[in-house]
Amino acid sequence: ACGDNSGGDQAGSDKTPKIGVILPDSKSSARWEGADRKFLEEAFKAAGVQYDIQNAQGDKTQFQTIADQMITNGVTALMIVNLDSGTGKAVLDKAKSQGVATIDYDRLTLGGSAQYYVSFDNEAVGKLQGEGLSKCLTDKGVKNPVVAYLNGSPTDNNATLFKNGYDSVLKPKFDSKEYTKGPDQAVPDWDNAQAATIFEQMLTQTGGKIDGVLAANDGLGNAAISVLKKNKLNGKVPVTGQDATPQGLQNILAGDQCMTVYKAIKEEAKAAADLAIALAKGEKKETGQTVKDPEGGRDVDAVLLTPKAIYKENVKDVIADGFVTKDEVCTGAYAQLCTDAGIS
Amino acid sequence: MSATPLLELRGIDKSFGPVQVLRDVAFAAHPGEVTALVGDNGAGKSTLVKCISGIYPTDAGEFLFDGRPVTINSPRDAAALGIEVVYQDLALCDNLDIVQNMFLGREKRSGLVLDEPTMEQMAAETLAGLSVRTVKSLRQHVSSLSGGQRQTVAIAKAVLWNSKLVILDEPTAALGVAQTAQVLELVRRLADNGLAVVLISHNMNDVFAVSDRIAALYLGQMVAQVKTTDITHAQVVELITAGRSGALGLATDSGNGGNGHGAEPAGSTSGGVR
Amino acid sequence: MSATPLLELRGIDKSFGPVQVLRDVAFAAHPGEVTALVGDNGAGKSTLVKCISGIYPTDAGEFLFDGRPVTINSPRDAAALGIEVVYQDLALCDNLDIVQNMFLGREKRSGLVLDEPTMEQMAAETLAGLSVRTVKSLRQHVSSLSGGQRQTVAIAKAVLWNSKLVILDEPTAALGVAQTAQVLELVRRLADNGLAVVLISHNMNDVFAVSDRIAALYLGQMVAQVKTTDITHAQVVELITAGRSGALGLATDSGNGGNGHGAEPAGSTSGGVR
Amino acid sequence: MTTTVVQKEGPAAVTARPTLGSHVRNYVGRVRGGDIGALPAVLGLVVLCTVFSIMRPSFLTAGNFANLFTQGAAVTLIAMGLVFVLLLGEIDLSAGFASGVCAAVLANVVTVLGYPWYVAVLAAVATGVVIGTALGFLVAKIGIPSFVVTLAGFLAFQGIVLMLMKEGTNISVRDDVLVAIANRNLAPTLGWLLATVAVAGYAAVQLLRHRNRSARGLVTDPVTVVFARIAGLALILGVAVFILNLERSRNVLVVSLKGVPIVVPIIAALLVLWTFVLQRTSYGRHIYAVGGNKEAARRAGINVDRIRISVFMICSSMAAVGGIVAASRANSVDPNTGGSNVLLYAVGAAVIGGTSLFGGKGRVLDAVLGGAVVAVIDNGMGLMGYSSGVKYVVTGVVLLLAASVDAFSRRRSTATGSR
Amino acid sequence: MTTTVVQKEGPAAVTARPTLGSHVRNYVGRVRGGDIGALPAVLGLVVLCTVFSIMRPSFLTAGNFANLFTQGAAVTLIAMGLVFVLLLGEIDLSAGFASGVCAAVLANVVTVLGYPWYVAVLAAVATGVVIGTALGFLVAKIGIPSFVVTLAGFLAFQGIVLMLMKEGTNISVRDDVLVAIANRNLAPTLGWLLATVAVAGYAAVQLLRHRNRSARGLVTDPVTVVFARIAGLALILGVAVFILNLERSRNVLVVSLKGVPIVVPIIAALLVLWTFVLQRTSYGRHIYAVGGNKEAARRAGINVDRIRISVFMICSSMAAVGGIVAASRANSVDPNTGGSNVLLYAVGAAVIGGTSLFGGKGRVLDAVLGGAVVAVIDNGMGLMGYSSGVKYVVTGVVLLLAASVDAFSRRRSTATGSR
Ligand SMILES: Nc1ncnc2c1ncn2[C@@H]1O[C@H](COP(=O)(O)OP(=O)(O)OP(=O)(O)O)[C@@H](O)[C@H]1O
Ligand SMILES: Nc1ncnc2c1ncn2[C@@H]1O[C@H](COP(=O)(O)OP(=O)(O)OP(=O)(O)O)[C@@H](O)[C@H]1O
Ligand SMILES: [Mg+2]
Ligand SMILES: [Mg+2]
Repeated sequence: ACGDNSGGDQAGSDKTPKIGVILPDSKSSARWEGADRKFLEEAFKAAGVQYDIQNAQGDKTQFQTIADQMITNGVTALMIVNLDSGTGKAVLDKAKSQGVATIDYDRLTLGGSAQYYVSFDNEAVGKLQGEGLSKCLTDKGVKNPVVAYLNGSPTDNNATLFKNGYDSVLKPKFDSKEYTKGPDQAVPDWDNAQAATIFEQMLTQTGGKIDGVLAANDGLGNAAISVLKKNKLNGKVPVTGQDATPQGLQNILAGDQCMTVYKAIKEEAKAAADLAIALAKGEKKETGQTVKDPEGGRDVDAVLLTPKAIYKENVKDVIADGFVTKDEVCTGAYAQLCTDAGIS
Repeated sequence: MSATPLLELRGIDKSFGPVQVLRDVAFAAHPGEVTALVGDNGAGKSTLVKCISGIYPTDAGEFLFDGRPVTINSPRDAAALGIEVVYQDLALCDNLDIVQNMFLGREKRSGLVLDEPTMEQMAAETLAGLSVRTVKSLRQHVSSLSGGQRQTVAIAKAVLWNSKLVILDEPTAALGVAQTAQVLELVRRLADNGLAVVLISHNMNDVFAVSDRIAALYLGQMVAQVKTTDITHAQVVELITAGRSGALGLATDSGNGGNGHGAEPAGSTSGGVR
Repeated sequence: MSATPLLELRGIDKSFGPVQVLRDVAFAAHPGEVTALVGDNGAGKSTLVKCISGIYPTDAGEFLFDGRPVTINSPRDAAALGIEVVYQDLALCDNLDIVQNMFLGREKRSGLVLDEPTMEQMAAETLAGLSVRTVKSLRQHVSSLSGGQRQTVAIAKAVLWNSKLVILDEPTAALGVAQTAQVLELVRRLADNGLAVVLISHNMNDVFAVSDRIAALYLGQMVAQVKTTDITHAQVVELITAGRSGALGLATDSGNGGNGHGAEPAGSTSGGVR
Repeated sequence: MTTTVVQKEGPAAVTARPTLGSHVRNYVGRVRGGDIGALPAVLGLVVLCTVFSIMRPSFLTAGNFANLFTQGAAVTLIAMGLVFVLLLGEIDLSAGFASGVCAAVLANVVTVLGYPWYVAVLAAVATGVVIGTALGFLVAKIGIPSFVVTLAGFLAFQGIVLMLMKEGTNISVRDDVLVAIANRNLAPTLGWLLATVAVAGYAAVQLLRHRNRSARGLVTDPVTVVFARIAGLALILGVAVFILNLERSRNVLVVSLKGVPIVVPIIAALLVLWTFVLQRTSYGRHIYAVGGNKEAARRAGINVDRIRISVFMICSSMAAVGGIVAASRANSVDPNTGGSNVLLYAVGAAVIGGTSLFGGKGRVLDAVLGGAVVAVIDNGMGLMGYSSGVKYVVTGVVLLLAASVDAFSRRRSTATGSR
Repeated sequence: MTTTVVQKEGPAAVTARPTLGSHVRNYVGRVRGGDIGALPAVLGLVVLCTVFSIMRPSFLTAGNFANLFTQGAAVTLIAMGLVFVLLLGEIDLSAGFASGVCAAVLANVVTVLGYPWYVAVLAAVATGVVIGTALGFLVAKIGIPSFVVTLAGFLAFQGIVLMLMKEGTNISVRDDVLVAIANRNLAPTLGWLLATVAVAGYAAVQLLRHRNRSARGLVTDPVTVVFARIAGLALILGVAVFILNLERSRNVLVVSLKGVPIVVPIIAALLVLWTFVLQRTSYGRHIYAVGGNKEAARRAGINVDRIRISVFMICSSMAAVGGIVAASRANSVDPNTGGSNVLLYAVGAAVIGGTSLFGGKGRVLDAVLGGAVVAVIDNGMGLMGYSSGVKYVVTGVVLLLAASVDAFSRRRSTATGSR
């Protein structure tokens, strides 16, 4: 599964460009293994560079081990999606001391030393979710709706960022008593089964009075929907999501889910791959944008892409983008819904 | 010999859940004497021993040691009083070797460190005195020992220490002819050195050979405790199997039906196997 | 009685790692006879039994059963041949009750379902025949039994079945006077019914009381297998402790040094404990 | 409550014919002596429920009672299978992800390949059997410790789930039958019918047994006790069915929600089946024997290897059933199905119920009671609305609380030296 | 390799004075008889290393060798502590998150509160001791099974870490000394010095012991064997130090990287310390006794409760040390420190090394060897570049491979009936 063919190549002895990529996990989101890996591979293959893409499975010890191994294996540029800034920084510093160029992919390592930062803004994702939910609630015309939070894993820093994002939209509405804040719980390990139990208990606790669910991704959203379905409340209570998974899109088409956030990962991957290839070859590219690292206090050259909110109307955009295929979404009963939504 | 017994028990009761195993048991062991404790299988001998050594808590009753009342809540209390026991179920640590088992809980040390050479020497000497000839190495795990070898290790372990009372629960059950003779001799020697020795055995020859007194348990009750010279072989067997023999034993009014089904002295609802 | 032995072993060798426990052992058990297997502690008696019943694989040697060569690789093979064993270390399941232990591996069933009433009845009858009077309930876990009660259960378990060869490894070690008598009677009865019985015991009285033949093991070697009527009590003891007695036993040239430290017949580097 | 308990309670073959009074005395004696069966777990449950009811009155609603069953079902089912492995003193760390693999197979067969639900269920269970056989073979025949084998399984199955999920996307399960398992209820009358059948069956078994034993002259419990037991079961089932048949919809106009959740009869049937296997067949007897003393079992002629392999097969098959229920409940399968805390909760459920990790001691009922404890804790904690850090801590403390009620009520058992 | 092995190897008190030849014969006999000590784990390691070296030549570089130690350090340290708990037949599921809690305390003290590093280390270890005491108390005095207590701990500590981390962010550890632990190396000469001291110390102990025993007329190993052992240790340490002192920087101009990683002497010192405690003190002897037969130990007058509490204290303290190393390696602490697979890997390491889950059998060296197996697998898999699904599966299979080498080399042991 990898284009790495290092053979007997001694560490650092020659400068054939070789790129190492460390993805964070495979469970918090389907994107890493399902999309990022695919698009990055495509880009590297097209450029004809050697590469090695690995996944740390959410384990930061693994993450560091993989980084060590990549450096041992002789990569010339290293692209990481950090699990937390601490380990991220340790890896970046180690790479730098060994003369390996680095890129922060998708997550900025605070206090780190990466040459580039390529990302979607995670807080922006959260913002879209918050805005999406209030749009759907407005559409439903609910007065003073009770909004429940189904946050991501408490140990996942991204979950915190998403939450910051949707809080920035919703908290003012809570404060102004326009909305009522309902139960607010985090789902360990983004575990869908636990999410179902947690949501069921939220429903019990409030006596069924939940009018909107801010679910941090499509998996959690689907868990909430399964409980709503059981109570025949699906479609009446808007639910958010993220990642534009086929399941999420189907739920949107069926009207059970109100929106999801689509991140054009292909573009992100392409941008990052281009920078990495350049770095690996010892070139420097201009990005034109910078991001301030609040901890390290430096301006990092950055490529920032914008996430996109997906409602029933624009599900077709995701498919048109090639992010998911029509076959994946428009199965069985969904074929008709697809047609209705203008997907061809 | 001495008038006050080294150990005296009074009114010991012990139940396991609904089953009463010991009923109002009185027992005494005198220094310098071998007291044989006899009784049928399941009479409660081992239970009594375990009560004395603090393995089981008793439900009622008093312990007097050297005339003073004591409470024994754990085997450590018993060891502190100078009571050493060879249990019927041996209780050796299979994962330790012979020397380690023999010194368990009282390891010899020089400073912080275990003094293995000393322990090994002492163990070898003690075992040699017990006619053990087939043990290949003192560093063998006890799990690989034969039944008799295990029993010898357990006996050797109990007599290594300076104790005042040694209780041996069927110590010769698995031993060969020569080893049995050695152990009986050892028992006699211990008593002659002024220790109180309690010997449990089903072998009447051994009992009469070494004991000074005989105590007989019958279905959890102490039916007699007499001088060995005052009783015959046949009388002891009768006490064991029927609970009474002539003037000795249970009072007649408790209606014992010969040596077949003894009446259940405990008031529980259960009887023998039918 | 019959000329061909029911079980015949030839040239059995058995080592545990570097320690050779059995050396070229020959042994025969005849139907209708009680063969007593005697030997000092650690002589290898129990090991021989475990080789016969398939618990230990042998290093060399042949098994003949009813004159035909057989291989026994597991206790199931032995049971299939009709061999029942009471092991010295009993091997009962502490978490099961008496009836469950007695029928383990051969439960009575009606259809798929266990036939508990039948098993309970059969167990009660067998135990009653062994003078067990203190067992409170057949549904008691064996962990709560006294030493003698456990042993009785193990014996009862082995004689419940229609077997051809019954081996009892020190079956009366923990038994009381009456129970021992019952078991010896049972042993005799089994042999009289045409079974081959092998009895291991350290009690010479018992051995001479019930056995037809005596086989003596000495440090892993079979030093004699003779008719009980052809040998005296003292000779057997000599065989056990010294490996030879007059014309019987090991050849003189192996230089046995009396009954103190016997020379090690195995060529291993190790000897007795010093 | 079930035949298991009953057998434990019947001291047999004593000469005196027991009366009701002596029976009660005996029971009290046994409880004080430490032989207390299901009592500690039940006590723990009662304490937990009381505490939660006081803190959150919504805990004590019919709707929440119904939720409890579906929430705890998957863990309980996996725990039921684990009991078999634990009875031998082995462990199966892979049971959680094995359930994930089976769920993934189910989802692939029914959703991606489009076969009918029963084919998918069969495929999932068959996968479980294959997994169990492989694990059992490695443990029994190759001789690798089960901890290591199933740790390897834990890793490998996690990977297999990911691969079956195409590296991380969820697969929806939309088949009506499958979704019904964890989300729909029996018609109220059907609930009553099943309860009646259960009580009648129990009564028949008990009375037959009683007649059979007294006919043979064996000691039996007094008839009054037998009837009391039957009445007890009838009462418990009756109350449970009654509560579950109450209307629990939040909006009766939209939808009516009542009846026994479908998982309940599934769990009950499996409980009866496996209890029967463990208590009434020689196979079950042999499991206890191997767990109690492997060497004694071998000497008794039991094929120990076969028993060892078979328990892993049962465990993984039950994990498959658990996976199916989990998939049904989530309407989908994700790469985390069976992951996260599922395994520890399942083993914990068995152990809290009273199953020993050292083998030889445990019942399927233990898993159900322990599963109930775990489900109640999860359910109750869900109503509290703590932040996640606090929630973890409180969950741990509550678990400890339930366990110490258990430990204290078992106290006497160690004090008297019986096990 | 250590005194442990040595003691096992010395069959004592046999009359004939053994020669070198008889010693070798004896050893071969013992190996064939199943008493093989560390051999299986070592064999498993050799097989693993060979396979990885063939598939990825970069596996066999000095740099990778050095990486192995720092990568495996935390798990190995936790596993060393777990050995004590496992020796009693108990389990500590909370060891992983206990290390997380201690690491969180460390980070808070040093970074948030700004105390010097030694205060932070003390605070972390003290936290470990407190945790261990609490767990041990609940197990020994209240009588809750250790699985349940530590499962509760597993949950509660997870929450405590979250709370100490203020719900999800991470805390950096930038103190130079702390960061050095897992990231810096000893000066090459210091490495040689320590190795020399170690060999000299070992030689002194061995020779003294030999002289002491022969003076008393006890049987000893031949002097040649003693010298062979000392030479063996010297060789192993020499080669290791030599390799670690090679330059392994990819870019010598930027930075020079050579020397023994600082964690190596830390692990070695703890290995010697705990091996000494287990093998040469009566406390250690009592641990084995309680693990082998709790009742026999109690009857021998050993304070079983105290032993039980103390092993939990040791385990949690070692978890604290593991947590400190993990924090150092990551330069930070986050809510997942000690989570994920850390616990299972640590228990797995102990078990793979040969420690029994049933108690009474195991050595601290086992944890180090098993930890090496786990680290090699992780390290080797990191060189392969599989996608995550495949990687999980291959890791599981490789683990199984290492374990079956182990099982096969232990085979004879069960065949001959010895344990
Ligand atoms: N833990 C226990 N629980 C229940 N009953 C027990 C327990 N321990 C012993 N008993 C019962 O108590 C009675 C006495 O047992 P004990 O072991 O004291 O007999 P004993 O006199 O030593 O017999 P033996 O000569 O066979 O060794 C027996 O009937 C036994 O079944
Ligand atoms: N598993 C084993 N490993 C090593 N040595 C063993 C093993 N089992 C037995 N032995 C040794 O083999 C010898 C014979 O043991 P065995 O149990 O056969 O003796 P025995 O004749 O039955 O003695 P006893 O009369 O004491 O029961 C003993 O020296 C014993 O230490
Ligand atoms: Mg006894
Ligand atoms: Mg024997």
